[in-house]
Amino acid sequence: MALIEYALFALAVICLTALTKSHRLMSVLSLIHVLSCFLLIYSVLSTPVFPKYYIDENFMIDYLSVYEILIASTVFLLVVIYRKDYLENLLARGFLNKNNLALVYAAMNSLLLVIILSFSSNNLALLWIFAELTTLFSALMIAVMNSQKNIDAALKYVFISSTVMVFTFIGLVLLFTETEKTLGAGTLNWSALMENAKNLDPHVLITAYAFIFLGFAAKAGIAPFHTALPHAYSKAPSSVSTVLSAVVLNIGLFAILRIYSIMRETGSAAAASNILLFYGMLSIVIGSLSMLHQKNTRKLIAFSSVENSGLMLIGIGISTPAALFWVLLHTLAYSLTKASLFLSTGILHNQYLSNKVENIKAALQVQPFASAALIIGTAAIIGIPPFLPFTTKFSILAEIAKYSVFLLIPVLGFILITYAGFAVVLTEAFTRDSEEEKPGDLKKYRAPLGLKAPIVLLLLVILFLGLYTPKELIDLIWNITRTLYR
Amino acid sequence: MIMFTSLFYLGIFLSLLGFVLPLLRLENNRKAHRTFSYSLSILSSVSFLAFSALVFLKKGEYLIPVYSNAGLIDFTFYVDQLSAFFIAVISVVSLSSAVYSFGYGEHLSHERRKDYMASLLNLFALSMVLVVASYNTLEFIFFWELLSMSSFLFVLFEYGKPGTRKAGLYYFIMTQLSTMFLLLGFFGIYANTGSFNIQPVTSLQNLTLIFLSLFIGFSIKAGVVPFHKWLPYAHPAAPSNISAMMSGVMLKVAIYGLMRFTLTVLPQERWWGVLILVAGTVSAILGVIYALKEHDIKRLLAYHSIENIGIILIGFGLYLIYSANDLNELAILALAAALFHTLNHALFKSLLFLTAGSVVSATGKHNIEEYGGLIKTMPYTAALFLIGAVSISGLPPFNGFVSELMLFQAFLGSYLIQDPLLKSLVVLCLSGFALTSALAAACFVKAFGITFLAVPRSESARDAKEVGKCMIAGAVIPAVLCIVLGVFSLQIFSLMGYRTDLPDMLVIGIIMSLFYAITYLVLKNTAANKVRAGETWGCGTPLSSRTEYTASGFSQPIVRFFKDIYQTREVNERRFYDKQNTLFKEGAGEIHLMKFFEEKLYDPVARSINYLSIKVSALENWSLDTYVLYAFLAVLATVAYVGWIA
Amino acid sequence: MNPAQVLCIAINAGLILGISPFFMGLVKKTKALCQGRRGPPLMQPYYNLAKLLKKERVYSGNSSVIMKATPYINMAAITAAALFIPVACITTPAYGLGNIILFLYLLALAKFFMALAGLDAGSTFGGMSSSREMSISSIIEPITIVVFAALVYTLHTVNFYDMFSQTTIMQPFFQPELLFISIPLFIVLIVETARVPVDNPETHLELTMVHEGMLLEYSGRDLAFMEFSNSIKQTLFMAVLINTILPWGLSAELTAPAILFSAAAFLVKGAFLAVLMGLFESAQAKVRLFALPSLFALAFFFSILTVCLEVFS
Amino acid sequence: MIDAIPIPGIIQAILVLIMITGALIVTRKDLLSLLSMYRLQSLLLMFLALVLYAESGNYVLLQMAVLTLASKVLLIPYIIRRMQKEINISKDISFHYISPAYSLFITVALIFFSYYSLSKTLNELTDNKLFYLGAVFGISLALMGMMVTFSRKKIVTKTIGYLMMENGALIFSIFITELPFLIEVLIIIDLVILVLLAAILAVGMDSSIEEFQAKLERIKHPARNGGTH
Repeated sequence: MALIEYALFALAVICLTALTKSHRLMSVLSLIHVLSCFLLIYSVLSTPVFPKYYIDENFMIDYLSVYEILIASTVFLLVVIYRKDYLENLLARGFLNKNNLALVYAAMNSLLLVIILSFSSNNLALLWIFAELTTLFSALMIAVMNSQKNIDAALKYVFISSTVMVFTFIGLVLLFTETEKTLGAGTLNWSALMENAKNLDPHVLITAYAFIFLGFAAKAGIAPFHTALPHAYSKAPSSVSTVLSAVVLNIGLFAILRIYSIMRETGSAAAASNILLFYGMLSIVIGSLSMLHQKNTRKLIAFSSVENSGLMLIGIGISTPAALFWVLLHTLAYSLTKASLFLSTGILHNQYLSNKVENIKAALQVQPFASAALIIGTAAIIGIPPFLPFTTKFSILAEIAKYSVFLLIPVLGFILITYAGFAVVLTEAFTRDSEEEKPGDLKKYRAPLGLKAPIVLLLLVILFLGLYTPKELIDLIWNITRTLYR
Repeated sequence: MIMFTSLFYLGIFLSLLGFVLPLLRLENNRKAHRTFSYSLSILSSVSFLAFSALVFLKKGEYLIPVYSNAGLIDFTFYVDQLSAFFIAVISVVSLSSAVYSFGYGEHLSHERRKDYMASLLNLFALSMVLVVASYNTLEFIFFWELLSMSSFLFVLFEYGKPGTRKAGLYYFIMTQLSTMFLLLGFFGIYANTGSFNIQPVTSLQNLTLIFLSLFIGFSIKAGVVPFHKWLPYAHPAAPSNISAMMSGVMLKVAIYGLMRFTLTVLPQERWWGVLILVAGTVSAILGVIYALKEHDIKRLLAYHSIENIGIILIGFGLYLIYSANDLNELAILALAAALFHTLNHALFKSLLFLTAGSVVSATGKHNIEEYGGLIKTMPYTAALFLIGAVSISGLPPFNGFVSELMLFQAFLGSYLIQDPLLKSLVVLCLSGFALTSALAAACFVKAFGITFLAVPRSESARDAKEVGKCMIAGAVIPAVLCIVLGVFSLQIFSLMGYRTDLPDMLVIGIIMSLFYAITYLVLKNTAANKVRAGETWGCGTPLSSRTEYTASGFSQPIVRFFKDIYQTREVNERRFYDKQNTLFKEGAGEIHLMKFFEEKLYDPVARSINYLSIKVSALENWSLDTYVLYAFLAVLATVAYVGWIA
Repeated sequence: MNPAQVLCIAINAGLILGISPFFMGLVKKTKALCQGRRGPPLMQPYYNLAKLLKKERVYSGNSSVIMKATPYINMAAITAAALFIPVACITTPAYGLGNIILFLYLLALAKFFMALAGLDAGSTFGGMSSSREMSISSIIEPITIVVFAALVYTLHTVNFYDMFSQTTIMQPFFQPELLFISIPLFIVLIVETARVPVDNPETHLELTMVHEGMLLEYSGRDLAFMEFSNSIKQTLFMAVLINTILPWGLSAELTAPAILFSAAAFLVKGAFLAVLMGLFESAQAKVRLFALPSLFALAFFFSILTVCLEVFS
Repeated sequence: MIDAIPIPGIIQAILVLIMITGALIVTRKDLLSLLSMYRLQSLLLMFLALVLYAESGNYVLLQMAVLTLASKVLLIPYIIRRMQKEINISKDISFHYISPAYSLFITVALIFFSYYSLSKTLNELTDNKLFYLGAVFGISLALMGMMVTFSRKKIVTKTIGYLMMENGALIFSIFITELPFLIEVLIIIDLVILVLLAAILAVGMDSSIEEFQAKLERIKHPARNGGTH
């Protein structure tokens, strides 16, 4: 199945979802949609010609796209499994209006569609537009709950990323003008830009790059554009936060990677990576320091992902193929782990109706599964072996050391602070004197299998990948590395 | 050769099995499962022990590939004499701890907790062995982190108890701090060589940085002053069988790391020995001085671990100094002393923790002021504790003495050093070391005397019952080894091929027992063999447990002597009737013992990070306008940067 | 070890064991004369021991096996230590006999158990004395070690026998290091034998007693052992001091006249030192317990000075 | 045929006018006049496109002019007007961080800032002075729009600020005629969806009583800011 057929199919699914009233049918349709994404990857990979172009080379699926789509589809698949029972619970408690259910599903499917389209855009302007659209659909999904705070969070989300993304457009225009001047015909196609990167003027390119970077940095949750994320993640339903943090953030990094790989070919590579290193460091500093006084589990995870985006940015900025390899593998590891964390907090939220630490009582007795999953997930995310993030984080840090040992020192210091942040919050949440706080009057929420299974699956996957990374995956990532860093 | 490695594989397999089994909860008879899991732990310890003994005796170096994954993770293990020695130390202690746990583990409060205890014990022991056998730094950190994590869970094991959370946090942050320093050091090496393998490196950039970060990293984990603060929190919080392992061997893993990297990996520099010697002396002295003030039995033992780690570092520092000065014989003596003390400390400290655990579980109290007279109700435990106390105080003919003797000999050989300044430094450290060992004896007179002798000081001490057979058996293993390693030290050394002119403890032991026997036997049959039971002389007043000498009374003279080290802080609170503070209403004055390092080093650092964190958290103020302003400023900054460089 | 060596060591030990109570009595007599009393006969310590051996023992109901075993352990350890110091004849023993560290730690072993015994009966006096004993001994320990290190630095050996065979050949009066060492060594002697100004062996007053307090609960044969071992310990330290500065007379050959001569020489030197100790004690006042560190600091200063003398010359 | 008309002069004039509308948007408090200013700005933009079409004869510019007229002059202002009615407030009085007078000074500073920061790049890129001017003004306008977004309270004003940023970016793209038309259309679709979304959300937020309540709650629990769905 090619991209166009997929897009048409997805549109059909969205329409059907909007029409139907049965929750079960909506869920099944979403499932089919997600499965069709896997089919797309399969069909793309089944023919040896690579990369594949669509519609005048405006769209392209190369190894990087395949990889990112794979991560996105996996997360979506688990979220779809998780979502039905989760939404049932929200409906039952009146947090969600029955009439809005179709909207939720339609928005979710549209989000998946635009995500896949943005990953398969070759034209940077298209990438920009689709990224912008993901913002809008995400905001819609945050806002759909019956609470004013959600609307507030959604508005923040929209305004912060959209305003900054206007500058991306300016950067794109500059880039287009430059190609028009040097190559005769203007183009924004990444593949063409990669071909001709050496001929373009580095001064213009670095300006264009800076503008483009700013917008996508906002998408990737880089400080100081991260500010909307903690609010959005803590207010949105778990299933939405999961998608936002595990998939939508990747679009930003994906785009930055694309642009940076062009810059790497030119004379302004050093300046380009300085920008990455600066913002990466800033994100690590702000993300880690914000975690230390966090009282809200989801915001904690949000700031951790800010810190982590910073680390990945530094990994890209040091500009070696090995570092890129590890950053890419880390993207996978981190997305899956973060997804498991958000899904676990969802169960806890169903129990305590809050994400705040102070409201979590006797969790180890009342919700042993969710608590254990959250603890294990946290261990994984901070890089405790034998989970996959351990290996990737270790290796990224090693590559940073190769670049400069003195850059490594502050990075390690602030990573330690994130550890402390997690430890403070989790011990606070789970080891409060359980003898005193008897679960007693707390009505126990029984999480259905649909909520538990995805979490278990995710944890098992990162555990498995941590110990055994299939050769195919490694080859895939090396292929990406070769296409990006020539 | 084949048999060797298969023993190693077998050990790993058994431990993993023991780790997984209790977690699965396959059937209802969980107790049988746990027993099985502990037995697996014992078996794996035995196989590791056999393996390391064989390696040690054959003096070989073995590369053991276990598992590797497409170049990401490479579990190839490397065992030479140094690592074999440490594996043996770890295995002995895990063995006795596992035996002890048969009894101790069943005293825990929840079924699930008992399961976790059995399971994590296996993981904990295994990860220690594998850290020591690591061949590359990724592997090292992998198992190091597993070790940290499993011990962290153990520290939080009884999370309902007050203070446990603080202990856990302290522990977690300090271990991760140590990991960060290690990473810095490892990556510093990696940046030079491009390889993660733990192999000799000839020339390095940033050598000082790398060495210092490795030293600090390992020091934190080993509990060297001033990085020791987590130890007295974490060890008392953990269950006693785990404290025994944490104190007995987990700290040694860090010592192993330090030795491995300074001995075989990095090119040594002259000043390292001085640094390590001074650090060792300082932590030995301060460790024991703090221990004297401490009345929580497990915390007291924890402070003694700091002291003993200091002693090990003293030996290692002397080794480095002597080998830098080409005094090879002395250097070998110092290294042998350090290693032997490592083993000895592992034995007597685990013995002490295990018996202390028995006391705690029999009385339910941690404070030695609430014990007393236990020698009558718990005679076996008392005898075992006494053996540990005599060993740790370094009294002949037990093992602790032998290693201290070797260290003294090494110290006294310093007259061969040429550099007068270095020589006088060594003498100063010698006097510090002497002070340490004397204070340790004083401290254990207190610990044993107040705990086991005289009259019970509380109801719970009066009602204490001797613990079960397994708990005694677990402690008997290290106790026997303490005696054997002491008395037969010279024979064991020569068996291992190390010839030295140390005093023969076997002869000394025989002479002493001969004298003991002679005096006893000669007088046994004389006329004046009458014995009468009386009362303790109390100047006519009736004596009770209230009139006994207390632990704080016991240590008071020493506390007075060293009052400058235990700094005190006075807190005066005054309340007045009026706002002008003229009419005094009431007031309170307190004198606190200052936790020097906590208040002068840890707290300021924590406070400044906290301050920063509060400032940064304040940036998030829930206002969209502010957020857009940040973005606006960032855009301006970026544009300005681009304009500047273009 | 050949029989000659064994014999030599046995002679030394026998001499020390036999003569120790006499020195004890001599010190007491000197002090009494200084105070204008007649004092007990010189042989009184022997009479005491003989008397005590015949008496019955009383044990407190609070006490335990530690109390009963300590006298024997004490005797065993200190008698073993007596094998380490040559007083009459010098040989080259094997098995590390004569090792200075081992010597010190055998004494420490005795002290450890004595302190435990002090705590055993649950008496306040015993506890207080144990506490003081351990405190004082721990702060004197660095001084002792540095003094011994100074000996090692000067004589380049860690064995008493080797050391003193060197000092007999050297002319210690022309060796300023050894003279310097003798001052802190004397202080160590005073401290280790529990004498004024550190302790007062005469009184059983709560305020002053250190060593005696631990023996309060002992009676009969046990007390005899404790007293006896204490006097041996005193003789041992005296022998170290004597052999350091006045080693003349120590014989290196194992013939009866030579041994007899050197034993007599030791007796004279020991008696002289004992009188000196008595005079010193009489001239001093008991120092407060908490004023001791400054006294010890002085001793430490001296001992470090001797090391510096060696190191920088 | 239209040689007589001094095209560069006209373009310059239009650009200056656009900047003036921008300055007015920054300072005005009356929501209705803010909207009219925006409408005027979009209209000027349309004229700019038309003039450029007249100069180059590129049909894409004509299409863009039509598109701008349809979306930015008619549709979007209509939506915002509806939203204003729904919310029923007519003035956005308070300013955050920057007062109107200062904001004008800052605007001037921003223009100079953009000029100096981008001068080298733009010199490399083109010799055309008009493009140069357009680029500087475009970026300044975008920055001004962002200033509006963070200095004004009401979502309506913020939305207009955002739209002004978009216009700034558009000034840029108008000078580059060959940007594929498809992309232009998608951008407009994107913009419309955004405005719609903002409108719907703003109805939920800006209704003055609701905001008051939210404020009250924030005063009551300053520490708390998470929680409910």
